[in-house]
Amino acid sequence: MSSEEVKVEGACPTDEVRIGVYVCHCGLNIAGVINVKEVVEYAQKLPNVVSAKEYIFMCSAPGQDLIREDIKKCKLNRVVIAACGPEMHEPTFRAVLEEAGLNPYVLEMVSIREGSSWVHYEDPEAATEKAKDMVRMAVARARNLEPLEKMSGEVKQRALIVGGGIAGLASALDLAERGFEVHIVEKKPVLGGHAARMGQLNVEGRKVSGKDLVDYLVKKVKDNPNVHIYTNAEVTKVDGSIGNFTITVKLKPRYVNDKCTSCGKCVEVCPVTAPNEYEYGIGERKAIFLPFEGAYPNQYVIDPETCTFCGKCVEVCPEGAINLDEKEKEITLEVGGIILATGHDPYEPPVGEYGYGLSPKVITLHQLKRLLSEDGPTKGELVIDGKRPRNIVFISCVGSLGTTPNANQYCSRMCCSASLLEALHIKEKYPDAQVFFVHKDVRTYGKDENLYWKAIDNLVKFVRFEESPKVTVGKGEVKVEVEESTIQERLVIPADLVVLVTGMEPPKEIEELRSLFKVGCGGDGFLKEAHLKLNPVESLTGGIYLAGTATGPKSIAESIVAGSAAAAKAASLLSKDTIEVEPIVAVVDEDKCSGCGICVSICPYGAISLEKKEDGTRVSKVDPMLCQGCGTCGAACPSAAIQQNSYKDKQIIPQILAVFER
Amino acid sequence: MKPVMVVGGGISGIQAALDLADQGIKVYLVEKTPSIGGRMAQLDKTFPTLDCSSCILTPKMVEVARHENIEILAYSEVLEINGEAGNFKVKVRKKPRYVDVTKCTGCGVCMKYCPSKVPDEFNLGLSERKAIYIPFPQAIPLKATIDAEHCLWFQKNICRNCEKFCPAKAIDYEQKPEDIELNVAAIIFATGYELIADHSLLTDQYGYGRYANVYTNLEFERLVSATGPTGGEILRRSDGRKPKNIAFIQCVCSRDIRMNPNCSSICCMASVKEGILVREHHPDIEVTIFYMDLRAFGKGYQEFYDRAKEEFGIRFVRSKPATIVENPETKNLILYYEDTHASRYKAEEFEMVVLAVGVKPVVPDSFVPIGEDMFAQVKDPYLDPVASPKPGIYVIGMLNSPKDIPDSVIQGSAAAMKASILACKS
Amino acid sequence: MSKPKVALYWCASCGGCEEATVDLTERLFDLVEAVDIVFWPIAMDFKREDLEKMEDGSIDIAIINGGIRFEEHEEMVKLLRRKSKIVIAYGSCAHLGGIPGLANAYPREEILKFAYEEAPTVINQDRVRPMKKTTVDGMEFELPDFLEYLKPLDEVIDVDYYIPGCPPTPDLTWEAVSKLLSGEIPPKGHVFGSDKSLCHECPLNETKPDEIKLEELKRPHQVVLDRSKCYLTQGVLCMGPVTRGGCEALCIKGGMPCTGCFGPLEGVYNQGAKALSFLASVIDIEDEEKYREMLEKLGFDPIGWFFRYSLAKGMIYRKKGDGE
Amino acid sequence: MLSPKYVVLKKPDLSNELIKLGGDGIKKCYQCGTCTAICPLSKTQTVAVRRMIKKVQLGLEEEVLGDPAPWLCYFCGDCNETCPKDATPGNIMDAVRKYQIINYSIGKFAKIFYDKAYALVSLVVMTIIGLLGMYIFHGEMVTNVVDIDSFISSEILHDAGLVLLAYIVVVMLVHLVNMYRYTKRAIGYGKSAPLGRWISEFFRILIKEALFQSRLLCEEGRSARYFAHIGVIWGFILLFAATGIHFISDSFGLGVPETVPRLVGIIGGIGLLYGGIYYLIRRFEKKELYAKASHLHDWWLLALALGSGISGFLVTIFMYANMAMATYIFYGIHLLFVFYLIVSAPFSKLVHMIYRPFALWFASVWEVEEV
Amino acid sequence: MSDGDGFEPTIVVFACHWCTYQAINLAGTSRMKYPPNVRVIRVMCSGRVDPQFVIEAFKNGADGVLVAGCHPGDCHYVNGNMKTMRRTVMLEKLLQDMGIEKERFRREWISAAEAKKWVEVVTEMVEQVRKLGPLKLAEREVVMNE
Repeated sequence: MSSEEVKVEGACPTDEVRIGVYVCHCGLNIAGVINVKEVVEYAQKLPNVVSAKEYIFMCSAPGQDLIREDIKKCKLNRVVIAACGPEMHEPTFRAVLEEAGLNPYVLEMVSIREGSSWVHYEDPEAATEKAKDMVRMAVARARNLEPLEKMSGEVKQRALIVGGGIAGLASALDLAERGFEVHIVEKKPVLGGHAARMGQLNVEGRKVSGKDLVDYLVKKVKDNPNVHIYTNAEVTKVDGSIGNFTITVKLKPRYVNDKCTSCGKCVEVCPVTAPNEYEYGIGERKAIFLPFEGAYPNQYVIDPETCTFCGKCVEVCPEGAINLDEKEKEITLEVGGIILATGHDPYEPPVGEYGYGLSPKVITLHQLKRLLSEDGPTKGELVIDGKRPRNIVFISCVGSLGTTPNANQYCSRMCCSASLLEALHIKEKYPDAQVFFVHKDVRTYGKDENLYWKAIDNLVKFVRFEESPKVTVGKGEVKVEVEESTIQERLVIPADLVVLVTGMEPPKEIEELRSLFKVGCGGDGFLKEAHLKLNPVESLTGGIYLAGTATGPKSIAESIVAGSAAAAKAASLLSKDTIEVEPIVAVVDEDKCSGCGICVSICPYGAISLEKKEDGTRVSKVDPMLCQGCGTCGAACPSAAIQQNSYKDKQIIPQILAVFER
Repeated sequence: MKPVMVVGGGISGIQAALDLADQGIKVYLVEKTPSIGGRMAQLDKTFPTLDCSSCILTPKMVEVARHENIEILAYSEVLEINGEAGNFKVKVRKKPRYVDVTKCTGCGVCMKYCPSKVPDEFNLGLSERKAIYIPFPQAIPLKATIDAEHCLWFQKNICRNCEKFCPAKAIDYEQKPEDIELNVAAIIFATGYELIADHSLLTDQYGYGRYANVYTNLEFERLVSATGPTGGEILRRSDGRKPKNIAFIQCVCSRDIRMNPNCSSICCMASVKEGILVREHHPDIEVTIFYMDLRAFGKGYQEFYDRAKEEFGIRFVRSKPATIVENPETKNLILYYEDTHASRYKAEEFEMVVLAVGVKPVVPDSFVPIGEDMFAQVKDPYLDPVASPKPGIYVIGMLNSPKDIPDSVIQGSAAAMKASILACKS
Repeated sequence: MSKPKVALYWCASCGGCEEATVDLTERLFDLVEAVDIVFWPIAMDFKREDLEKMEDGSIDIAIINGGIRFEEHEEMVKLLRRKSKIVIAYGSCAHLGGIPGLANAYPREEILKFAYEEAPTVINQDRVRPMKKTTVDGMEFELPDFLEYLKPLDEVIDVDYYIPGCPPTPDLTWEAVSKLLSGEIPPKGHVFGSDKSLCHECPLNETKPDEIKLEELKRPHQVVLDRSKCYLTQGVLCMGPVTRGGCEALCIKGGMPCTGCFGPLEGVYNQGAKALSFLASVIDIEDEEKYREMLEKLGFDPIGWFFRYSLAKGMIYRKKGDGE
Repeated sequence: MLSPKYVVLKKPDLSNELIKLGGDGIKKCYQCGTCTAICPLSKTQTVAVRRMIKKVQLGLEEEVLGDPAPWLCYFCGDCNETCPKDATPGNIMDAVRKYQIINYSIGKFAKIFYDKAYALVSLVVMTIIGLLGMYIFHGEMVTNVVDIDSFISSEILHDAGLVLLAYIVVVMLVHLVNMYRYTKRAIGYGKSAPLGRWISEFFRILIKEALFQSRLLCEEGRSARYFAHIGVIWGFILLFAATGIHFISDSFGLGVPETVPRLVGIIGGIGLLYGGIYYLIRRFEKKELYAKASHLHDWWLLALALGSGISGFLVTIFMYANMAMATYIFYGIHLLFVFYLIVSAPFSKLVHMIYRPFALWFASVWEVEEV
Repeated sequence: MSDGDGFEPTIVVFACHWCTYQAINLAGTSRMKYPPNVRVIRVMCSGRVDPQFVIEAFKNGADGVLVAGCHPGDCHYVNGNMKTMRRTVMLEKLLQDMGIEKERFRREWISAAEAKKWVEVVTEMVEQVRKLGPLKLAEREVVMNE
């Protein structure tokens, strides 16, 4: 759509305003508290209301037919629906209006469910009065609503995948195979995320490890021409909106180019070490290092935070592959849709919680997985403090269910299955080891129940607790004290190894992600999907989809499925070449605009510009494609010349007045 | 691009159909019963947000009905599938409704005049429907269907009331089943689940079917639902009175080596939700939930479980009651259980008991290979969890493993993605 | 036909509007030629009785300036309304309440207390107050009551046209009167002057950068204004954007930022609130503490800054006494 | 009820031992509590089956040894039927009973009765001792007329009886002390019941449970098994009474007529035989759960009881039939069987006769059941 | 619910769609309870709330006005809430100068997840305003030029 003005011609026939009011029962949700009949009768008496009706489920087909017929029969030109909130069914009812030949934007939804019946169920009269007021306010606003023409914008046939973990790879692969160009931006120097470090994932049948899955996906993604991979890269700026995002990506320097033959000489000379985050803190790595064997890209990288740029590695590198003054580069991408597969961080218990950090005998589940996997620091041998532990105690729900002051409230879903899996691996490898599982509920849901049965069968000792256990770290031995709630005995378990079954937390950089991509977070801190059931992989912001553990704890299999689901949503977007944009953008009344430039300077999207008229004076102009419809300019415009469609002064002021016309 | 067929009109199938159609791919949505909506249509509220189930489902159903790329084949069954991935030839039988769908407006007049009463499957037999019926008010397609087994005309060729009173003259007793052949690139099976309510354990150990006030969780859901037989009022089957207390027993026919070793994933949260619904509308009714491991694993589930305990005062007892004995006069039910947190044997009387019965998938006869644990086999549980071993055939929702609504919706979208790749190649 | 009869009157006014009429200079003569001034108490000795004697509607145009402060003003303007066909509210005070309207921010009792007792220059131990009725050696004196609030003209009588400005510029006055005299009757309630804000006609408008971002706000006396650049962009509050044009930017040309005397544009409900809104929007400070400190330092006086002329219109009037 | 004592895990692989004793359900139980709830005996007093299995799973040896639950159980098998994991709780209870018997016995000597080889060796040793004893002390075998007394004089018998009695009392005391110590630590820790309660419970259990097995009666359809068990119990009591009367009347010369102890003996014998044969048939039928799998220690008790009973009858028959030689031989066999019975009593299944009432006693005193 | 004279204050709330309005919905879905005295007007961004609206609300009898938006850095439109911050700080001073008690006008940052905070703010504000009593406007015929 070219950038000429959004002219609202053929405004709704300015003759008589005819409003239809429809109040929904929503089963008992509304009708259980609010006297719907009273509200309907009240609405009938409001000026310009020609038809007021009620139905048990307005959103259902019969409910929608009710509206369609009324629009035709009573020639309605405004519709007010008092039911659930707009984010639930505004699209649904707009479609109903459109089908009945009425402009979809003369619809006003008022949420008497979330706004009144659900929150004032103890005072039905007040709830009914409030519902009446809300309907009156909605009618006052509806009276001044104007029809708006749908605007469509061009969709760039490219997708951006933020995060190269298992979910990001799954999304990228699906979209690429579907034929769309995909750009993966991974913060770390290698792909695979946490899944690549998860060791063996199953107990019986063909052995599968996290790394096998990542290798399979990476191999397919690497060979697919549609996919472009940027590792060691971060998104720094996001502009534009659905269908037309402009992304600025910073490619952080690797300081090692592809001449590197991984001979490892540089590692020997490198004087600086840091805890190895790819082994979750077990053992250390140098400033220059290969993240892990068989990673992609299989290239050494220098970690700028720990490197002192002493240059020893440069001298010793036979291939001259190290260049310490490699600068960071910046590229921009024009994409239609974005999939956030930004993953999670494992919960890191603070020092002292259950003795963590006070003794090498207290490790987290992730560290255990590293110890048990063949490509781990101890090549799969469970060695703690040089010895093989005989008594291993798992403590579950660390960091979840509020078991400790520092813990989150939510359940991290997959730690029960993951830890029982590791218990079975230990039993398989060391039959004489005694494994205790100190737990609240064992939440091995669905088919994972057989993990629980197999664990019992392998004589894993389950200790159920209500109050959290206490871990005391003595001089050389660790004791776990807990009250077993099903035998009402206080047990002291001498432990050679305590494994804290840690859950998942939102990644540290969740704050930056939020402001960068304008996506919200739920109560648990993870990214919030538009609706848990209606659209579990879409965010509230158009064109941005959420895959994997970004929206909450998931197992690896579930992350891959969520990756495909997010890809499906992105594919729906990219398979269209234009996308309809909400027309609630700002419009300028040129007779009033004095060209004072106030609006130009406060628009965060630079959507307003001053245009020089022939007579030399200046007038503001809005580019509908850039305008995101926030309305800030409308509030600031000193001569009320610029107004936001459907949030104009003449649409809000009547709402304020309606509050008091009791 | 060849069309794709989705078998099963539940929430998972609907989501797959929508995501395919949004990509411009034609979809045939085959549904066995007269209306799409599946099991979710029978639910009142959904956990953990307590949204009313039809507020989520019906708009998607309407979207499916209105989508130009989706053709709904309701009241139809798949007879035969041959061909291979990218080029399947599927024979579908459109079962006769004995109602001309082009004329029927779904006004429901025929239902008023039809004399023959039949237990209503939608309300799990708690109430009755007529021989000519519309499954539920928000059905899509909103068309009547004549159930030949109970129609007096077909059984004893008398009555024909519906024909007399139908304003749209849509009744057509001579309608024949119509077989059509469809050429599709991929087939997604989303045939959903049913409760393992027919196992002898229910009747012997818990007296379901013998004692009036013992319900399954789906029956209770219909009871609590505003569109249910009692309009949301909780009334005992024995004397129609409001119970003073209700007990929920978890893991009935789940995690049980004798018939279903899996955990059904949804019954813990379903019971917590139903408990909250009871406590919310009838604070005078005491609710007790007997559980072994309360599986509140999903997003927002634990907070929902905490609220059930703290805010709604639901009592949770870690125990699996061994048996139920009915007090003949009062029809109350005495539960014999061990409170494992006190290692104490107890017998407690409840006025109503709800069994959280385990689920088993509805298997589309031989089209999909079934694993030994009743659920459909998948090609690769990690890399291709929605594909069945047969190329081009996908299995989603409850058919491939027990899961809740969000996961079913996500699997629907995932299968749509995989099928769209196949469809684009063909 | 006979010359149109014109009446002029002034209420709570500073006399500036009379000055403005006089400022017509030579054109004053043409005016006098053209009209028959039948009532102009300040200029000629007209008494209230003269007005009462006229029949209703006999006056063609009544030009009233000043806000309604006393009961007497109320009576007179009602009388004038009865007597004349067209009433013009002349000048900010009649149009918006003007500077005297600022009194509405304080309750009546507080104003009188300050005026007659607390003012530093007043010595009034026994707290003598002007009385509505007093008898001095047998004679009764009456004083018009000091109204609770000062009201703009259109809140007392029905006003046909407004000539804004404090005072209205002579050209605007002339243009308005000549238009009316020539029979070009604009729609009722028309406010003379331009339909766009001052910025539209302000010579310094082009000098504005694309992005107006005020690092810091300053009071006019704290900065030497560069006369060639838009004053707002120099960090000083200029009411230009929110004030009706038509005054040929006299103040701006005189090196003083606009104070908003021409009143709000059409479609703006509250000039002061709108001024606050646009100024706050262009200040480029995102740290709340720093922002509050700056305002504190400036002695931020919102009523004085934004509501200099339109407080009577923009004020929230609460029942006095138990109100605050 | 939070017991302040700390239960330190010393024996984690306790489960394997009990699995060897027949409790392989331990590898299945996920603690749902159905067994405790379905157990008919729980109605009167909670039979905490589940808790005991958990203690076994956790390797809390002392807790398991102190748990009276196995002795409250009658192995009726209801729990096996309703267990959702098919973990056969009944068999686990049986395994724990055996384990307790072993561990209460001095130096765990009782384990010889759970190992075929040892059992055989012990049998041979006892036979040798028995025969030797008889060989040394026997008088001459009058063949024409049956003279038991001369064959083995009653004095010697009485002396041997006294020695065995002392043996029984001493050994049982040690075992009971072990039992008390474990049970006190497990369920009586920090509890003290008033003496009155001890006494009242003692008599209630002695009469109601020990002698009349009221709990076994509680389930209809099991009366046959009830009468059999009563038969065996009263059989032993009467036989013991018979020898007792005989001994007292001899040593104190009360001159109780010979027929009284004989009559009492015969009635006891009949009871013993009735019960013994009933259980024998059940063991072969393998229908009732407790009889499904019969181990060595089950056969051992049954064989000895029946052996002594039948041999006793044969002796009386042959005696009346005046067949001296047969009488003597069977009298020898009878003495041998009785000797085995008594010697192995504290270590074999028979000891449940003592352990069960004491367990009931401790349980009802310490685990106050709030109704 | 009210004390003494049964005065029920009316609080006009301007809520931004992306944060506060979602919190209001979340309070609904979580069945939280709060006094029914609030009347919510939804705008796309708190930056759309024109100080004129606040003044008009008071001029028409609102006993309290609450402007609620996203936390700094959360705004769906980059910095809409920063403009709200600057406007409301000035507005607070203006309203005080006009004799409106401090508690009658509040600005709060409430994110989409802070349903609890929304309930607390509303409950506290209704309580405070109830103590202050009704706004009691003078009987003046207020003419507004459209």
